[in-house]
Amino acid sequence: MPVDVDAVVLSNTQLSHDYNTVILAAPRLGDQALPGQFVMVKTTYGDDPLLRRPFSVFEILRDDAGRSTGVSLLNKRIGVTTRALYALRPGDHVRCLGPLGRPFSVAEPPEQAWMVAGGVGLAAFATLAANLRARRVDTTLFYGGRRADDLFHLDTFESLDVHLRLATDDGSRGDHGNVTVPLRRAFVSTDRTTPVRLYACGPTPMMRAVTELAASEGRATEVSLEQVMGCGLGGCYSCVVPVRGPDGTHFVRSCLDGPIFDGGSVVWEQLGE
Amino acid sequence: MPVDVDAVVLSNTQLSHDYNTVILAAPRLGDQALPGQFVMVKTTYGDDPLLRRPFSVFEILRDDAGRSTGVSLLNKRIGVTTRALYALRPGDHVRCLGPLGRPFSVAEPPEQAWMVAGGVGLAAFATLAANLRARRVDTTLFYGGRRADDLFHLDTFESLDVHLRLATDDGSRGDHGNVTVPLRRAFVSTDRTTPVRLYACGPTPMMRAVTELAASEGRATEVSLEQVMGCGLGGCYSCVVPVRGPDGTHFVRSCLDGPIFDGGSVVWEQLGE
Amino acid sequence: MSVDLSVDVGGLQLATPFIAASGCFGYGLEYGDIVDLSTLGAVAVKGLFLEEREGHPPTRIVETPSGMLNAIGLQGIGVRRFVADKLPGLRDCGAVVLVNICGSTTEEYAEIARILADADGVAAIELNISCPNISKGGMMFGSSLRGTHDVVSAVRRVTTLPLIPKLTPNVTDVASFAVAARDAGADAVSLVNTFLAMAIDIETRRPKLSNVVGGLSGPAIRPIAVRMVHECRQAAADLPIIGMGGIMTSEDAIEFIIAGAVAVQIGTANFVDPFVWSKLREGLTDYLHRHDVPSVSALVGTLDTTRGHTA
Amino acid sequence: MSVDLSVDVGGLQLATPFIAASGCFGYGLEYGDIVDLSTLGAVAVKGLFLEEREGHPPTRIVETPSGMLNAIGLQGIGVRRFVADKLPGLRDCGAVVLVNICGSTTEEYAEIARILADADGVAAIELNISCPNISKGGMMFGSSLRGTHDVVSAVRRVTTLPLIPKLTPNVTDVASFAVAARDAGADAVSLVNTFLAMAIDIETRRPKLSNVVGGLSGPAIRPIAVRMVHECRQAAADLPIIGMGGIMTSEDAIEFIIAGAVAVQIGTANFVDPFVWSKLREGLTDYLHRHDVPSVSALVGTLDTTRGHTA
Ligand SMILES: Cc1cc2nc3c(=O)[nH]c(=O)nc-3n(C[C@H](O)[C@H](O)[C@H](O)COP(=O)(O)OP(=O)(O)OC[C@H]3O[C@@H](n4cnc5c(N)ncnc54)[C@H](O)[C@@H]3O)c2cc1C
Ligand SMILES: Cc1cc2nc3c(=O)[nH]c(=O)nc-3n(C[C@H](O)[C@H](O)[C@H](O)COP(=O)(O)OP(=O)(O)OC[C@H]3O[C@@H](n4cnc5c(N)ncnc54)[C@H](O)[C@@H]3O)c2cc1C
Ligand SMILES: Cc1cc2nc3c(=O)[nH]c(=O)nc-3n(C[C@H](O)[C@H](O)[C@H](O)COP(=O)(O)O)c2cc1C
Ligand SMILES: Cc1cc2nc3c(=O)[nH]c(=O)nc-3n(C[C@H](O)[C@H](O)[C@H](O)COP(=O)(O)O)c2cc1C
Ligand code: FES
Ligand code: FES
Repeated sequence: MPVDVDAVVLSNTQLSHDYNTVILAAPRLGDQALPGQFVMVKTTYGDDPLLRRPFSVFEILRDDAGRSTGVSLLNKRIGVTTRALYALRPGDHVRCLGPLGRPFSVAEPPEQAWMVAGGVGLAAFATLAANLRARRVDTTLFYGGRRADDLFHLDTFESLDVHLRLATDDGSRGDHGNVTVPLRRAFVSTDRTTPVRLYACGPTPMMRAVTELAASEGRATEVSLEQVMGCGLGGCYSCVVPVRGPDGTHFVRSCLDGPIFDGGSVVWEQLGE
Repeated sequence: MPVDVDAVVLSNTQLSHDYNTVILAAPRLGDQALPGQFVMVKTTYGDDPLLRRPFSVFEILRDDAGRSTGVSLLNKRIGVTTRALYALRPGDHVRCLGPLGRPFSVAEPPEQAWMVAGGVGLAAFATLAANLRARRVDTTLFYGGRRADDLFHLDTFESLDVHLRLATDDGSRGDHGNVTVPLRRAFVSTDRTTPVRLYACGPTPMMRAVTELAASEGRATEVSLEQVMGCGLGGCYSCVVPVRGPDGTHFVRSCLDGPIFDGGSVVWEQLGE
Repeated sequence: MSVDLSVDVGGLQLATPFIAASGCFGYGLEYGDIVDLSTLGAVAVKGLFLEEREGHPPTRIVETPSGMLNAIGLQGIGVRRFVADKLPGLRDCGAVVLVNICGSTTEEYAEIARILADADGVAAIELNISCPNISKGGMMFGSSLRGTHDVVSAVRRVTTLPLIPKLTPNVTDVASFAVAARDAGADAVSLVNTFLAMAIDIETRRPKLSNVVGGLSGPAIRPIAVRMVHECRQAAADLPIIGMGGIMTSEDAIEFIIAGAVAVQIGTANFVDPFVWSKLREGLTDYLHRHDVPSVSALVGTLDTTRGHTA
Repeated sequence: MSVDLSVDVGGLQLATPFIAASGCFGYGLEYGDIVDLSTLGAVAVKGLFLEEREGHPPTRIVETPSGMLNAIGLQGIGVRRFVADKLPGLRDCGAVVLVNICGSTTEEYAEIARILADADGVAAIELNISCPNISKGGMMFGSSLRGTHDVVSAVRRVTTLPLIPKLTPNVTDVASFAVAARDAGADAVSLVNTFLAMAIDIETRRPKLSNVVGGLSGPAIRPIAVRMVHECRQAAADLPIIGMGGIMTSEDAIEFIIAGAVAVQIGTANFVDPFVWSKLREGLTDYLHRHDVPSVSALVGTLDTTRGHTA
């Protein structure tokens, strides 16, 4: 059951001029959040900005006894709320409603897990990686960014025993190009009969490319779609995506039936620019 | 010429559960501000709350060389912006437009100065006291509050050689009752021929009472009126007060022709509740 | 003193004056997890046409200062699937259900009303003659006095359920529409629906909404909505009014009640704070106590307009 | 590339499209200290009646979410004292002056216009037929097509100055009023004036404004105002439009220009940031450069409505 917590900021690490990670004291959120779920965030108390914004639960933080103490958010500054999140200081408050949405399905051994992240899409994967590790799933993160110094939290994923396959637009770290470069190579070197579960989160064109690449290998991809969301609870019908079903294509609410979708069922051509 | 500065908060002292004093780095404001003038303050960058709010320049702060480094505001928490001012932390920013308005006239010896303050009306007087002291004017502050612990900055005024005459609603410090009690006594013990300049700032009924008491002693009072202000610059005509002139009573803008008025010319009955 | 929150809206009995606004609360069941629907005055479900509709492609909403535009385009499951799939669940939750209906023609409105008249668990019909986001129907009817009269009378003929036309604010004189609705047989009116508005992406020079225009809701519109409720109250004191537009807190709701609304709807606020309902009830109860008002009904329309504030 | 900010508003040449909105900039001279008035496109001075007026008692304004209500009641010095006491100073500052006028009768409008026709330094007349805050005149004319036609024709007969009726948004179909104004001889129209609105003090149950109702301005109304500019542009592409309503930044101004406004007015923003003028010019210049648009005129009405955003 979603809760609305007025979470205190414990720390805020500015990773670059536009990325930061903020740690929130919110045990009840951390208790419930499943991989791929999100929270609806409000940083101010006035009516402008009015609406909350959706953010993946990045990490679930735990004390030594393993009890949840809170969550972290990985944030990229692009507008009014993400700017406010970037500027947070310890002691500030952030209202978080969640956890919301349909989670990722979590692979089980012997299946491998391949997580494909572009930019801030990384935010969907730390909780997933922790879950996969608990199940001893062999996990690889394919992660693309603009430059070497735009790849964050590699240590977080390494400490979760995740194999890293990196790519940067300028070639300053990992492969030169986008994240499909190492992914393509991985497909080449992996037998089609090896069970692999694919997850993708990042810019829409990247998720589409991953889905199509995987499909050409006969594999499905779970994608995490980022639509504009008014409520996060199924109330407003703002967040719809066109999804192919048995009786044709329908607009489906991504806050309720997503944000995680089978990439193969998404009608990418109609998803917008 | 008024300036609009994006002032950094140097410190914020919460004096009680609703009063605080915030020190702002704003040398250009301090350079220009005259006693009784005000600034229009905005604490947020969004459109809600939309308008600025007027605040007296409390103190002008100076470095050892006597150069202005900034100003302080004495704030009482009553609504959205005063709440934000109360919660400020060092490093926060506050936009301040000013100095604005017609200042107090400053007494010259041998004239004495009597400043009459109720509650947050004290905010109008620290700058005035500093100016009076520079001119070696014998100055008394009559200051009323709810309780003893609602009387602030007494040391500030003492260090400016101001005589204090206090009153509290519950009698816990100074006279029991409102500030007109010690004021009335001062009139009794002061010869009518002794030159005294009176200033009042506080709740409207108190300023009216002071004006009428002084008038009954044949003395004028300069009052600092607190109207709701949209712009502070004479643009909107929201801040008017009814003032008696040679050609009858007119609505006069208190941001431009005030906030300091001759109490005797104000049509108190029409000033509202 | 215990205070009475219940209200009578043209024959419809509600336990509290707080109603979830249509289109802002799904079919109600989406919120069943976090809100006990039986504690709401009522739930106005998402606007229904006769048939299923896909609605407009995204982008469907855009935020504006203290408000938002929407052009959902009335995506919905149609009245028959609603009756079959949603109504039973709502009944089980103990929800008082206002069904918000929309048609492209007068006949379609009447047809939907006929279907609902036979259904079990419908407390009242809210006639959406004010949706700004569809090319046929909706506001087309609600911005003409004749259109309003025709739709209301047509539906009136086929149902005995309380009938509540929902008025558009996009008119010169909203009170004349309240009067027209009353004269055509409405039991109450609800207002306001959203204000027709638009936002442009200056980088692409294209509208931000796929539908070009949309409806403005949220706190931004509240002062206009309060004025319109006040006008309708003055023009038709006998006609119960359900007020709405930017209500976020119990104070806002009380403002509408004082202006003349016997009940209020909460739309956009659900998006900001889905837990708003208990706060509304507590705030109103507390206000009635503090002001020694025994009931919500006693507060309705108590605005003293003999003079405004002078201060 | 150097970009051209100048615009032609129905024969009125302005160096920039940015005009101070009436009632939000005093008589202009109040701002002389902090703004070089000659760098503004124009200054629309506070609305003038024939005679002096005291206006309404305070409280005259109240803040609302992302907006404000005002009911100043057109306090003013009357047109004759304006011509004698203010116009010379404005001329000396190099200000382009739009005189905003208001009357209780058609004859009063015409009489004021006649006085202004003889004055030196009036660039144009803005006909305020949309003030919501006065009991006679103002919006009374502007919310009837006949009233609009009559006032505009009456003033047209007595002056050759550019004539710019200012339209009210409190009507069902604002474009029909633009067309009526044009047909009666207007050189341009300006829109929007404020939205009739109210706010209630729930503790006293009295209106917060002494005048009971007031006009809503500021960012809250922007999306509605943009829609109305767009509608007028579509209905009368040949009629120059001065757009306004909640413009705070150059981005907002550009939105109105793309929607169809050849110039824009800045009202409430002056209260929040009186230094906004240079930021507006810089922002617009920068935008034109970035988008390779040679002039403001080339940007006017370039909205692509063939489809909105789908994303
Ligand atoms: C399920 C989900 C999970 C998300 N998780 C994260 C996360 O973990 N970290 C993170 O940084 N971001 C995440 N996002 C994206 C995040 O919600 C947006 O960046 C945020 O809403 C922008 O808010 P703003 O107020 O800063 O921008 P605004 O000021 O509202 O908008 C600035 C500009 O960005 C555009 N914009 C707004 N929202 C989006 C969007 N969703 N996609 C593309 N453009 C947009 C606007 O149209 C506008 O042009 C997630 C989104 C979804 C749907
Ligand atoms: C020239 C001048 C100098 C001032 N100097 C100071 C100062 O030094 N320190 C200080 O603390 N305050 C001062 N004030 C008062 C201060 O401006 C108000 O307290 C402030 O505007 C309230 O803003 P808010 O956003 O907190 O309240 P809001 O949320 O806007 O309002 C809360 C409630 O207070 C009422 N209210 C708002 N403004 C006033 C007002 N001016 N008088 C009475 N009631 C009001 C509102 O109607 C509302 O009911 C001064 C006012 C003026 C005109
Ligand atoms: C996303 C959204 C969808 C809406 N859908 C409907 C609808 O289907 N039928 C209807 O009558 N009103 C609809 N409305 C209007 C609301 O019911 C309400 O009249 C309006 O939003 C004003 O109230 P608010 O400011 O509290 O949201 C919708 C509003 C929003 C924001
Ligand atoms: C305090 C105030 C006074 C106003 N007075 C006038 C007036 O005298 N004449 C007029 O035509 N419009 C008047 N207006 C309306 C503005 O000129 C403008 O049309 C409206 O405020 C919308 O623009 P904005 O949102 O930029 O303020 C006034 C507006 C305000 C806020
Ligand atoms: S965000 Fe409201 S329905 Fe999905
Ligand atoms: S506050 Fe605007 S004129 Fe005084």
